[in-house]
Amino acid sequence: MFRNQYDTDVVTWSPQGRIHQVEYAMEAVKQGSTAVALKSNTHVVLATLNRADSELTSSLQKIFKVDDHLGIAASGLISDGRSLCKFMRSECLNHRYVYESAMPVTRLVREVADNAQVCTQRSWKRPYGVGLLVAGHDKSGPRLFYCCPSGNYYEYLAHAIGGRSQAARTYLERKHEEYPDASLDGLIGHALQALSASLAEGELTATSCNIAYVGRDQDFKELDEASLQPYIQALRDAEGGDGGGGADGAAPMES
Amino acid sequence: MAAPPLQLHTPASIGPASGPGDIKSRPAWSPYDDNGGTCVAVAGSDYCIVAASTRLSTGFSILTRDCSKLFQISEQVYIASAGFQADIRALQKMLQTRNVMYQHIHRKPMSASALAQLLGNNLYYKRFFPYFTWNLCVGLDPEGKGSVYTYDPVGSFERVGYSCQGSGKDLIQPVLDNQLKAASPLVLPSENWMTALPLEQAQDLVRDAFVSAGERDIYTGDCVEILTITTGGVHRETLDLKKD
Amino acid sequence: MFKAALHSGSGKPRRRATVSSPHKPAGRKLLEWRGRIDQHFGYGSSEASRSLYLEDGGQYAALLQAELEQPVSLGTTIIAASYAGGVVLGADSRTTTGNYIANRVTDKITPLAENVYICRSGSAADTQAISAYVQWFLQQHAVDLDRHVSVKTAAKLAQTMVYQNKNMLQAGLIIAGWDKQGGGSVHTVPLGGTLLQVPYSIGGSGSAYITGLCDKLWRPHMTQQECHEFVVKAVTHAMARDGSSGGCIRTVTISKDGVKRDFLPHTRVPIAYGEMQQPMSVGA
Amino acid sequence: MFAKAPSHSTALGPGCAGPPLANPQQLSSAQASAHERGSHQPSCGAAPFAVDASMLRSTGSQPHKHTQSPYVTGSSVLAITYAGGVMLASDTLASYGSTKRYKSVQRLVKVNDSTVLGAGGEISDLQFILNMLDDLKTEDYCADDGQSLSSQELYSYLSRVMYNRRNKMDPLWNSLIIAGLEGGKPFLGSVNMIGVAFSDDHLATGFGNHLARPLFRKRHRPDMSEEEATALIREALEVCYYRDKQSINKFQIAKVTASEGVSISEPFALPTKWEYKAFVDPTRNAVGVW
Amino acid sequence: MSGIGTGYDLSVSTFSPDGRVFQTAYAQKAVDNGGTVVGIRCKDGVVLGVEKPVASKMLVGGSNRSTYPINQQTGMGIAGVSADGRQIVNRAMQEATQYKGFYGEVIPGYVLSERIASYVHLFNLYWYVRPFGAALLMASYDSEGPQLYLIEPGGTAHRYFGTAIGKGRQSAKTDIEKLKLTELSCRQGVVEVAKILHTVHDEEKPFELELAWICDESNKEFKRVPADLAAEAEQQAKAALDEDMDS
Repeated sequence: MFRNQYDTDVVTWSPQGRIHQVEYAMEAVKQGSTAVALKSNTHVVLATLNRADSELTSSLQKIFKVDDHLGIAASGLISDGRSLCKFMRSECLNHRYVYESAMPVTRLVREVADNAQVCTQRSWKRPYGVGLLVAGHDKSGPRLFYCCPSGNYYEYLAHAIGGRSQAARTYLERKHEEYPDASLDGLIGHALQALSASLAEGELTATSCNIAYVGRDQDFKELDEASLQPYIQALRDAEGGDGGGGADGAAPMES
Repeated sequence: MAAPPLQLHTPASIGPASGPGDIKSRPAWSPYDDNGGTCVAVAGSDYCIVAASTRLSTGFSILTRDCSKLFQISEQVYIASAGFQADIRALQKMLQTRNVMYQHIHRKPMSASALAQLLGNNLYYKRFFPYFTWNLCVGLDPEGKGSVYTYDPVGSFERVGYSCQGSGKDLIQPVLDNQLKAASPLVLPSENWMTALPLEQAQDLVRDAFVSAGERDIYTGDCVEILTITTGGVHRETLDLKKD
Repeated sequence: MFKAALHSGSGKPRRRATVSSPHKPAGRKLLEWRGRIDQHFGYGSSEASRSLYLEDGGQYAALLQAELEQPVSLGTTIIAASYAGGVVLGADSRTTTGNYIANRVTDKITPLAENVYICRSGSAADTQAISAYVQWFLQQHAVDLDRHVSVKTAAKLAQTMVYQNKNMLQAGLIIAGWDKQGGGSVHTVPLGGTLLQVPYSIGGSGSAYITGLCDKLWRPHMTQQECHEFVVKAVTHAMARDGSSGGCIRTVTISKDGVKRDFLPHTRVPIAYGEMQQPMSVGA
Repeated sequence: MFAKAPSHSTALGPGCAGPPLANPQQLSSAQASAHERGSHQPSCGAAPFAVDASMLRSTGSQPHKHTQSPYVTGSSVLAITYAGGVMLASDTLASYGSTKRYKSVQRLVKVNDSTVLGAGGEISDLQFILNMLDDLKTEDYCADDGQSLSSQELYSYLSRVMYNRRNKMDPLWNSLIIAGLEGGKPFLGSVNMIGVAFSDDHLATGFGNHLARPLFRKRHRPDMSEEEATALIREALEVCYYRDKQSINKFQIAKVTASEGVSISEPFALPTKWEYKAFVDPTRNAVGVW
Repeated sequence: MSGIGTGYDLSVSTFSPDGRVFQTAYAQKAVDNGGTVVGIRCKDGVVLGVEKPVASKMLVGGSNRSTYPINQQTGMGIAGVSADGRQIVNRAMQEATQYKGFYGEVIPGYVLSERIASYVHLFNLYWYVRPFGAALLMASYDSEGPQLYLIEPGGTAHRYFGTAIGKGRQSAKTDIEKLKLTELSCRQGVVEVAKILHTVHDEEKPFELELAWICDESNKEFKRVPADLAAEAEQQAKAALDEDMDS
C-alpha cells in the first residue's frame, strides 16, 4: 500500500536524505494547469490556462494581484495559493503603511519561501501544494520568481509550471534570447505561444487563458477577455502562417 | 501669549541640586496639537468641489506653506481633513490601506458612501482617544451627483450639500449657508441637497471664501488647492493666498 | 527582560523608603511611618511614635515623615577619569536621608565585573538594584565569552535598565574599567538613560560645584599618579561645598595590571578655603 | 481662530522637544486644568472635546509612562536644500537642564549612503532611534540585494515610530530631520515627538524654527550653489548661537550630494561679532538706559 | 546503514538498539548529497566557496544564493537543503541582532556558532520536528580575528582552519590539507577555493561558483567576492584543471 515507510509525514527523513512528503507536494503542482511567466528588460508577463470543468462553472482564478507592483500565478492547490496570496498582500500593505513604498520583490519572495519551509518541518503541518510564479517590478527592475512547496525559490528569465508545462518550457528555452529586448506585446505573444504549446488538445481561446503583466510605469494588470482577443488572433495568424514559429508577428497594439 | 519675563539668571539653575528632573520645571506634553487649516466642499448636481488650504501651523508658527490636506482614496473619492496633522496622516493611511483591501475583495474601488461609513466607524472606534481631525468625505454618488459627508472628530456624520471644516469654519460656513442653502432638509432627502449653482459660480464662491478666510484666520493661508470632481475626471487648480 | 526582572523585585531588600502614594489609606501610611522610625533610628517603640503622632495633632509626625520619606539617596560626588593606560574612579562616602547622614562611610564604587566598576549616584536602592542586575548579567556573559567582559557591554547593560525604566529610577551612573579591546574607558549614564563615552565624567549633587575645576584640571594622557591626584582633588573640593557629599574619599584604579583600591580617611582629606584643620586625634 | 497657548515647552511650541524657558509661563488656571484632563481646545473656536487621561492609562501593573520628560537634550537642527544636495547643521551640545554638560555629542548621524538624520531633544531617545535604524541597515545589508531604504522611506518609517509612541502615551522626546537624495532630488523631512511630519525645502527644529527659518524664508532658493547654501547655514547658526541659550559655538555641517554621498564635517567654531561700539558702552548717548 | 526496515529509524526521538539516532544521520545524508561547499581560513580572513548546480539555463545568473550575510561581520554558506539552511540563517540574524541590542557589541563568532548549534540541536529532540537537512559554514571576523565554523544537522559546531561539506567533501578536504593556510592571503585563497571546487566537480552538469569572503580587503565585512576577482579565479581554476588533464 505504501511505497515505503518514510513517506507519510514531513518529519521523517528517508535513508537517502529525502523528504518524500515534500516531493509529493511538488507533484501537486503538476496536477494544476499550466502557468507561464517570462520577462523582458522592462516587463514581466504571467499567463495561465483555464480549465473550466463544465460549461456551468466559471473557471478558477489562478492569477492574483498582490499589490500594484506585484502579482502571482498559481498552479496546484489554488486554495493554498490563495492563502499565500493573502499573506503576500498583507506583507505588501504593511510595507506600504510603514515605508510608503513598494515592497522589494526579492524580500517578499524570501518571506513566502521561509513560510513554506516551516510547513515542511512540523508534524502537524503539510507542505503547500502550490507553485507560485511571482511577477513583480521594483527599484531593481522586473523580477520573476518561482516559489516551490519545498521552500526553495528560484529566479527565472522565463519559466512554466503545472501539468504539461514541459512543452511550454521547451518553447520558452528555445526562444529565450528574444525576451530581454521584447516589447510588452511581444512578451505576451511568447507567453501565449508557450501556453498553446502545452495544450493537450484544442486551441487557445480568449476564455481559456488569462494574461497579466507588470512593468516599468505599469501597475500589475490582468487582461480581460476583450483585450485578450487581439493577441489570440495574432497567435492564430502566426500559427496559420508558419506553423507556430514564434511571435515575430507581434500582437497588435492594445487599443 | 505673553512673553516670559526676562531673566538675568534662572533661580532654578543656581541650586546645583535642581537638575532637569525637578518636577516643577518639567515640560508637560500633550498628545495633541492643532495644525489648523480649512476645508470646503460643495456638491452640485453633476459635480463636486473640494478645496483645502495648504498652510501647516503650530501656535504662532508656520511649519510649512505646502502641506496638502486633500487625500485621494479612490479615483473619484477624496477626504479633506483639518486639525492635528499626525492624526490626519494616520487616518489617511488607514483609509488607503482599507481601500486596497476592499479592492482585493470586491474588485472595484470604494464608493463615496462606502468610504463615508468606513470613516465614520473608524473615527468612532477611537472615541476615547479621538483623532483630532475635522473631516469631509467627498465624491460622486452612483447617479453622478456630488456627495459631501461632514464629520465631527468622533465619528458623527451626515450627508450634506456643502460643508466647511477646520480653523476657517466660523468665517466660511455662514457664507456658504447664505449662498447655497437649498430647501429645508425636512422637505428633501439629503441626496438632493446639492446646489443649483453652475460649476463656475460654485468654484468662484469657493475661491472667494478662501481668499476671505485667508484675510482673517491666521491658520488659513499660503495656498488653496481646489479639486473639481465630475464624471469626466478630476480637475485640480491651486490659488495663492496671502502668505503673512 | 530587564523590565520584568526589575518589576518582580530582586529579592534584595529595597532600602528606599517607600514614597507613599496619595491613594494609600492613612492608616497604612502611619504604619509605614512607624516602621521606618524603628528602622532608621533603631530606637523608639511603635507605641512611642504612635503617641507622638497623636499628641500634637500629627504636625511633628508629619514633618518627620516628610523627612524620612525622602529616599535614601546618594547626594554624592562621584568621578571617573581616564589616563594613559587605565581609569581612576573616585567617590565621597556620604549617604543621606533628607538631612540625616544615614551612612558616613558608604562605598559608592561597586564592582560590576573583575575589570569594570561603577560609581553610583541617586537613589541608593535603585542604583544597588541596577548594579546587582548588571553584575548578574555580566557573570553569565563572562562565562559565555570565556574572557573578560568589555567595559562598553557593562555600560550598555546599565544604560538599558536606566533607559527602559526611566520613570521609576533615580540613578546617575558612571561606569569605568579596562578591557583589552578598548583599554581604559569611562562611560556615563545620566538620569534619562543616555549612554556616552567620555574622557572623564563627574556626577552627583557635588559635581555641580566642581565642573569648572575639572574642566580646568583634566588633561589627556595623564600618568596614573596625576590622574589619581586629579580625582582626589576634585572630590575634595566638591565635599568642601556640597552638604550632601562628605566623609572619606574612596578611589579605584583599574588598568591592565589589575584593580587597586585606595581609601583616604576624612582626617586626611585636604582642608579647603574657610575650613579648619582638626587637631590630631588621640592615638593618631 | 485665535492662537491658543502652546501645550508643550513654552519656548519651543507644541510637539517640540526641549526644556522650558527659564521661567515657564504659567498657563491660566483654566488651561492648566484643561491640560490635566487631557482635553483639547480647538483653535477654530469649536467646542473643546475632552479626553479623560485616566481612560488612556493601561490597566494592570503597567507603569504610567506619560509623566516622562527630557533629561539630556540637544537643541536646534537646521536643514536646507540646494542645487544637487541637502545640507544640515547643528551644534554638538547635549544639555542637562540648563547645564551645558556634554559638548561633543554628534547629533547629525549618517543613516545609510543616501540619508542623514539630525536630531534635537532627548539624547537617550535618539540613541534608541539610532539603534533601530542600525538594525534596519543591517537588514538591508543581509538582504544583499543592493537595495537600501531611501530617505523618504526612512522619513515615513520614523513618522510611524514617533506617532505610535505618542499613541502609547510614551513619546520619544525628539524632533527629527531626515535629509537625503530621493531619485537624485534633494529631500528634507521633519518629524516631531507627537508624529507631526512634513517636508519642505528648508527646515529647522526647536528654537531654530523661530530663529533660522525666517532667514531661510527670506534667502533660501532651491537652486542655490553649495557655497551659497553653506553661507546661509552658517549665518543661521550664528543667529542661533547669539539667541539660543542652549547652544555652543561648536558646530557640524552634514551634506548629502549625488557625487560624494554623505559627508559630515569635523566640528568647527564660527566667528562671532561682539566688538560694536554700542556693545562696549551701551549707555553712552542714552542716559537712563540699563 | 542498518536502520532500514527496523522501525528504529522513523523518528528523531527514537534511539536504535545500538544507540544511534538514524534520523539525524539521514539528515546528514541530505547534506552529503548536496553541492560542495568549501571554507578556508587564510591569514587575513575567511573564504567561502559554493558549487551550485544550475538546473536550467533560464535561471537568472547569480540568483539562488547559497551564501548569506548574518550581519556585517559574519556570513554563512549553506550546504544541503537551502530552504532549511535559510531558517538557520534567519535565526542567526535574530541572534546577532538580539545580542547587539542587549550587549551593545557585535556577537563574537564562537558565541554565535554555539547559539546556532543549540537552535539546530532543538530539531533533534522532538518527534514532531525533523532535523535540518542543511549544514552551514560560518565565517566571522571579530576582535579575535577571522574564524571559520561548521554547524551540522546534529547540532554540533566546530571551528576549522579549512573544511568542505557536500558531495565532493572528501577530495576537497584532501586538497585543502595541501594548502599552507597560515601563509595564504584571501586573494590567493579565492583562487584555491575555485580550483578545488572545479576539481571536485567532475560531472559535465553545468554549475555556478559562488564565492564570498570576509577579510581585511573586504573591510572586515562579509561580502561576495568582487566580480572581477571571482572571474579571474575561475579562469585560473579552469586553466589549472586543463593543465592537469594534459599532464
